[in-house]
Amino acid sequence: MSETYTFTFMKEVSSLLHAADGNPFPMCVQCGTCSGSCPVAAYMDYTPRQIIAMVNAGLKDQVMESNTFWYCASCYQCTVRCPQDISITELMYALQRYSIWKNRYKEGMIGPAFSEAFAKTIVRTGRTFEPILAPSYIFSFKMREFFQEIQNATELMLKGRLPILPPRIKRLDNFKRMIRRILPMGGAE
Amino acid sequence: MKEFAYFPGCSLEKLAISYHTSTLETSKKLGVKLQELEDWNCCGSTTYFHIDELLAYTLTARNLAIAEKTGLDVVAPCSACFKNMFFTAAHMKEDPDLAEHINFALEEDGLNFSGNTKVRHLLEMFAQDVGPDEIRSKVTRPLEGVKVAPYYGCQILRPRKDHEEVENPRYFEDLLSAIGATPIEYALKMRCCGGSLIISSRIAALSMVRNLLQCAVDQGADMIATACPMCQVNLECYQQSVNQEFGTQFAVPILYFTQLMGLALGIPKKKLGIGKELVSASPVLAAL
Amino acid sequence: MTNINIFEPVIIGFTCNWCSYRAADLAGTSRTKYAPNVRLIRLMCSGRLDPTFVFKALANGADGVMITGCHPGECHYLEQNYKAMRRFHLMRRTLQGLGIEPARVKLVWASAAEGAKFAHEVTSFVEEVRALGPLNWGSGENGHVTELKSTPQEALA
Amino acid sequence: MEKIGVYVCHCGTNIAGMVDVQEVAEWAAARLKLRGVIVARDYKFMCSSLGQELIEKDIQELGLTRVVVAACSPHLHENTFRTACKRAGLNPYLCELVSIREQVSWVHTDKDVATAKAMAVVSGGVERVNFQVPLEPMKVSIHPDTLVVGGGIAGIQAALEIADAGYKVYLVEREPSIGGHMAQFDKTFPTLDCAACILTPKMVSVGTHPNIELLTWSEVEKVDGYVGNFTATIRKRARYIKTDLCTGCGICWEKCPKKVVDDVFEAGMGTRKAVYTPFAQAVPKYPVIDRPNCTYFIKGTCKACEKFCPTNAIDFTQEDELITVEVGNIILATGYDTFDAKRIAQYGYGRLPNVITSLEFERLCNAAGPTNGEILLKDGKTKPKAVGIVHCVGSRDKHYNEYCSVICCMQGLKFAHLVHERTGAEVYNFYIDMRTPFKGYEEFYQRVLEEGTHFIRGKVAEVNNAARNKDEEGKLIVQVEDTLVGVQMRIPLDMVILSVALEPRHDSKETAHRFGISCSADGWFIEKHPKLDPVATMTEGIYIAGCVQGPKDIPATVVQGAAAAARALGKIHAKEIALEPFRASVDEAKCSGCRICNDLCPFNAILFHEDRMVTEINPALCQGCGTCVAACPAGAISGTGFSNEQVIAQIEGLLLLNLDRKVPA
Ligand SMILES: Cc1cc2nc3c(=O)[nH]c(=O)nc-3n(C[C@H](O)[C@H](O)[C@H](O)COP(=O)(O)OP(=O)(O)OC[C@H]3O[C@@H](n4cnc5c(N)ncnc54)[C@H](O)[C@@H]3O)c2cc1C
Ligand SMILES: Cc1cc2nc3c(=O)[nH]c(=O)nc-3n(C[C@H](O)[C@H](O)[C@H](O)COP(=O)(O)OP(=O)(O)OC[C@H]3O[C@@H](n4cnc5c(N)ncnc54)[C@H](O)[C@@H]3O)c2cc1C
Ligand code: SF4
Ligand code: SF4
Ligand code: SF4
Ligand code: SF4
Ligand code: SF4
Ligand code: SF4
Ligand code: SF4
Ligand code: SF4
Repeated sequence: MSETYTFTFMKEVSSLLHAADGNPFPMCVQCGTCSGSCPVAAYMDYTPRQIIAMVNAGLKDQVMESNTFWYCASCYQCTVRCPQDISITELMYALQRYSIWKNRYKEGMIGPAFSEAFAKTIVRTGRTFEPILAPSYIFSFKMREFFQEIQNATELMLKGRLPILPPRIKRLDNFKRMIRRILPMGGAE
Repeated sequence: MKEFAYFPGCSLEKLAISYHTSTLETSKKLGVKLQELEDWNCCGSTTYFHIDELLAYTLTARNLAIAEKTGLDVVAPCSACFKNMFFTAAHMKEDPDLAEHINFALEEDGLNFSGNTKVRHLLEMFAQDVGPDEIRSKVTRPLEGVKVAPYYGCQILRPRKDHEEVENPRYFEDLLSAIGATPIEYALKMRCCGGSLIISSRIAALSMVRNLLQCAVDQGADMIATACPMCQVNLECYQQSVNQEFGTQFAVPILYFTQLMGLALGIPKKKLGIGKELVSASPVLAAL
Repeated sequence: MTNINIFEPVIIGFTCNWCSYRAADLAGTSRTKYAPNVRLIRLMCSGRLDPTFVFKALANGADGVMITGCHPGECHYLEQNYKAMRRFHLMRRTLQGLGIEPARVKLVWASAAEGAKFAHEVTSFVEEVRALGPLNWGSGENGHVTELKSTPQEALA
Repeated sequence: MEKIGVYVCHCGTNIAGMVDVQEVAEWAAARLKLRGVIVARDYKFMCSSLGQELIEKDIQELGLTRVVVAACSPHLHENTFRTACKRAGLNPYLCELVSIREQVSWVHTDKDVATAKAMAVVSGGVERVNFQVPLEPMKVSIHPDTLVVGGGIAGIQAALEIADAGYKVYLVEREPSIGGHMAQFDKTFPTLDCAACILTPKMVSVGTHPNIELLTWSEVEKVDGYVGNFTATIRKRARYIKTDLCTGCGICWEKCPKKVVDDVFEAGMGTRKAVYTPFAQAVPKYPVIDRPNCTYFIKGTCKACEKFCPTNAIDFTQEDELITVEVGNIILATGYDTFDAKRIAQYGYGRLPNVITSLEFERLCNAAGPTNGEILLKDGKTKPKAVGIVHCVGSRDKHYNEYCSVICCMQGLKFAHLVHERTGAEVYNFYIDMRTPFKGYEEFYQRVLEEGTHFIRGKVAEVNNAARNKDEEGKLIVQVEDTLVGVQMRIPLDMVILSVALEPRHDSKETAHRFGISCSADGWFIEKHPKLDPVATMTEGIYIAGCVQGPKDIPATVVQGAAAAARALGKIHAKEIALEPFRASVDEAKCSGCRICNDLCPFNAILFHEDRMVTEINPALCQGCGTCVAACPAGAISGTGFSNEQVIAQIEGLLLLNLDRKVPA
């Protein structure tokens, strides 16, 4: 099968970056420093370098179908080492945002659901609260992982390290209006 | 006396309560005044960048603006919070358009951030602003013979590119030496622990935890000292899972560096939250 | 200059033969684009810059003057650019006295290797002067000069 | 009124593509008629012989008294058109070249705007040329001696070429011996000649050549003067050896009890004594005493060397000596430094013992090196079974040096071959791109491929010792993405060689400044023209050769050394040189004796006559910077070629168009 080069995807993605100028991923020389440094590379469908090449080549479907950017741990190891000064981590964030907005991600991914749940909590209360986060993603766990989580939670509870009620900030109204100046709230409200 | 604005971050409220209490105790002992920000909000950790970059900056900018009102530099004990604050401040300084947009939103809460507040991580604050000499002079119970692996993790250091020390910093080691402990040298001290992956890609995260524990234990560590609640939880809570997954036998206590400092400064264990950890540190500390 | 509505400032740039003129050459050979509002004069050294040149340029219709030379410590004539720097500060004070914004005169250091910097400085200076607006200073009788007054022979006499 | 001809060049499409050259010429003929323009033409290539003939013909037939050429930068073709004018009988300085290529067509994007600017530039040139006066170039004689600074292969080659041609050379070298980096190597790519075998004969020739005065352990401190007539002050550091008595027998360094780690020649891999020559074939053969490390100088006792020296050549009372030499030309060949691999902490250099640099490896496999040429691990006995060679360490990286260091791909291949041949170990080359241009290089790559070296395309991310399994225990682990497969690899190795970047000498900026030439932001010395004159500098009489100009291999270094010598010889043969007659002079009648100008000249060209209370400028010393001209409040100083009238006229010309436009329609 052959593909055609298109550059619209690359441009779409760069426009999602706060500073696309300072993050010139078309300048990537495919040296592989990022992927060599990445602690998660072994678990990714494509290495970060391959994702950059695919973005530059316009292979949108393959990129969206990959788990790579959801598996990125935001550790910035790639970013500080890239000889071309490309912020690969920021690109991964941009792909995550793109994926959520377009509602397109690899089947079975937990990352998107978790991110949304986490974000909704903050927007509602101003703070995070672990227990109410759990239900939104825990169903996608396999049985053993599920029990591991329950076990962890119980132990933490016994040590007094899990809160019972969600904390709230005081000026919540102002806070919500502040957020509305940044983005339309949509389903998060 | 040194004084800082203090942004504890969500985790320190409960999950990392011992980090919070030990921070307050050690600061008091060292004559550092920490003034908690009034009505701070969650900074969004890394997750918010997945949803909306601008919103992520705004959430952090709100805290920065509150800090700026105090006229003090702000310290954050959590590496993710620190990174968010550090770079939000930096980006807003570089990019007036971004600053304007964000300050427009902050108006709703009567706030404004002009970019003048300096952001420090708690570890930097103790290890660099207070300094090892000052700490050494206050130590009453040096942690002699305890071999501690200093764990920097990711976001204390990265993605700052402007200095070459991001690949081999030494200040955590210096701080441990100052309290009489023996810092061990191990290659993965700045390698990511996979904290943010435990939900989305569990097996990757577990293997990252395993590699870290393995490397520290191979180099003879009795325990690991962390400077971030995410790292602490990740390295500690998932040891069981790692052992199940890989057939290993890890039982490495993971303490906050502030707890170790507190011990050396003669603060009672209880006040430092020692005993709340899931992998008990008692066997190691008993030798003292 | 094609769009009548936008004010296009005219800038006279003084360059030093050894560094900034070469930086301009380098910008050219590297095809680095910059604002076309600047016209350059080659001097052997920034130290050659006589303040009357600047006043002459502004009087004859330039809206800004850019003075460029080697970085401090790198002057081809060892230290003459320091002298240019001192003169530059005096000149700005004089301009202020005459009621002209000192920001219409800019001093830039650019080495022979800094073609990109040169181009960037030109473009940003053009924007700065554009923001200040037209100067219209002393442009001869009834504000217009259509022919230079002195013929070469007159001037030499 | 002058009769001026204006010639607008198309430069193919270089100019004509962005500037309406015909319109410019027509405009000049019409609008500038009052200013003296009697003819204006455009032509495809002005610098071609036909273009030049066009000008010559107009001078002769129309009686032009001034010429303005609007074309490329004067730095390219000013001389061409001046010479053309001269051929036609016009004083060459009555020709003005204005740039509408570098300053207009190549940097702007709107044809109308560019055309208008070109017109302004032309009219500036016309006004300026009106005030130009005929000048005669200043003739100065060329001193036949040459100073060569730096005794690496570049300096050696240059010195020998000139000395063989029969002229005297002073060769100044900072270290105790000449030879430079090449002397440290075992074999040289691509032919694998033994470095010493090809270098030593040349070094010996330098040492014995009647025309070469070799000044090692010396440095140039100061340079005055100008082309043909430089005066250099050289510090000959105290050697504490009477060179007329010393036979180079070596007894002193054999007996000296003080061992010192040799960071220069042995790259820290070996030791030398406090009295030493860096290597056995050193030229000159006599040693130096390294004062800061000598026990006698530290504690006041020892003198073992003095006791045992059979010829009483040791002399602890020597002092540094300053000598001055007069030379006509100077060749700079001070070479390069290597990148400090500690700066890339993730490669473990300095922490992990078997991570070494390329220069250290050269010593390791040199038969005269610390292991007698055996490739061994740091324990001094184990042969490595697996060796990795990391490319681009500190090169091609925005954090360190953006440029490619040119030699290290080939050097990596050379190492692969040597490791293979001497240890039979598995060898891995980790590269981003294999760069093997030039004669015989790709063939060498083929040979190394045939030998079974592994080539992994990927920039190494890190080197550590954090074993994850049995195979990795006790090994260095290279973590890298094999980008051709798209998989992150961990490769356990015994030795890792870092191919460090070539960098400008740490003091290159000071050196450049001392000799009055410029260096790039990186620190490499800047050549006069990157393609057409890579050996000259902007300063007449000063040439550069070898790695001072930028990273290069030995063949290219030798070529440049020889080329620099040829340029100096050309000057020497000509015996004199014509200098631009741009000089300042004082009109004594106008000088008020205020003395404001007196301290302004860095070349001490300005002198004050107390008796007459007037200032005078010595034209031989004046370099024509014009600073005093600008400073004189009485307007008593003028500069030929850059008078106030000329510059003012040019300003008026440049702005003529604007004045026109201000006229209401
Ligand atoms: C590891 C390695 C392996 C290489 N292998 C090969 C190879 O196999 N084949 C090949 O073609 N090329 C090879 N090269 C490249 C080769 O080293 C250079 O091309 C060559 O040495 C350049 O010579 P040079 O004279 O310009 O500089 P240098 O060899 O650096 O000589 C400069 C000299 O100037 C002296 N000096 C410096 N500053 C001053 C001063 N201020 N005053 C007086 N003296 C001064 C220095 O002491 C030195 O003697 C290799 C390079 C490296 C790093
Ligand atoms: C497509 C292409 C693009 C290039 N672009 C660049 C570039 O952008 N930059 C760059 O640096 N280099 C470039 N080069 C390389 C550049 O062309 C050469 O480096 C350069 O031209 C070599 O010059 P030369 O004098 O050695 O050889 P040539 O240019 O080949 O000149 C040899 C001359 O000798 C004459 N001649 C041949 N045999 C005899 C004989 N028996 N008797 C008398 N005369 C004879 C020929 O007619 C010819 O005039 C390019 C090369 C190519 C092929
Ligand atoms: S490290 Fe940078 S240049 Fe290299 S492959 Fe990754 S993004 Fe591209
Ligand atoms: S930031 Fe993401 S892509 Fe980069 S190294 Fe870390 S996990 Fe890998
Ligand atoms: S004179 Fe200059 S601009 Fe004209 S053709 Fe020659 S190189 Fe090109
Ligand atoms: S100084 Fe004396 S002992 Fe040393 S090499 Fe010369 S002659 Fe021999
Ligand atoms: S006096 Fe100095 S050089 Fe001589 S033998 Fe003693 S230490 Fe060595
Ligand atoms: S020559 Fe090869 S190894 Fe050296 S910098 Fe260039 S590409 Fe890298
Ligand atoms: S500045 Fe002018 S007037 Fe004064 S001494 Fe010098 S030449 Fe004479
Ligand atoms: S023009 Fe410059 S070099 Fe000449 S005398 Fe004046 S100050 Fe000195």
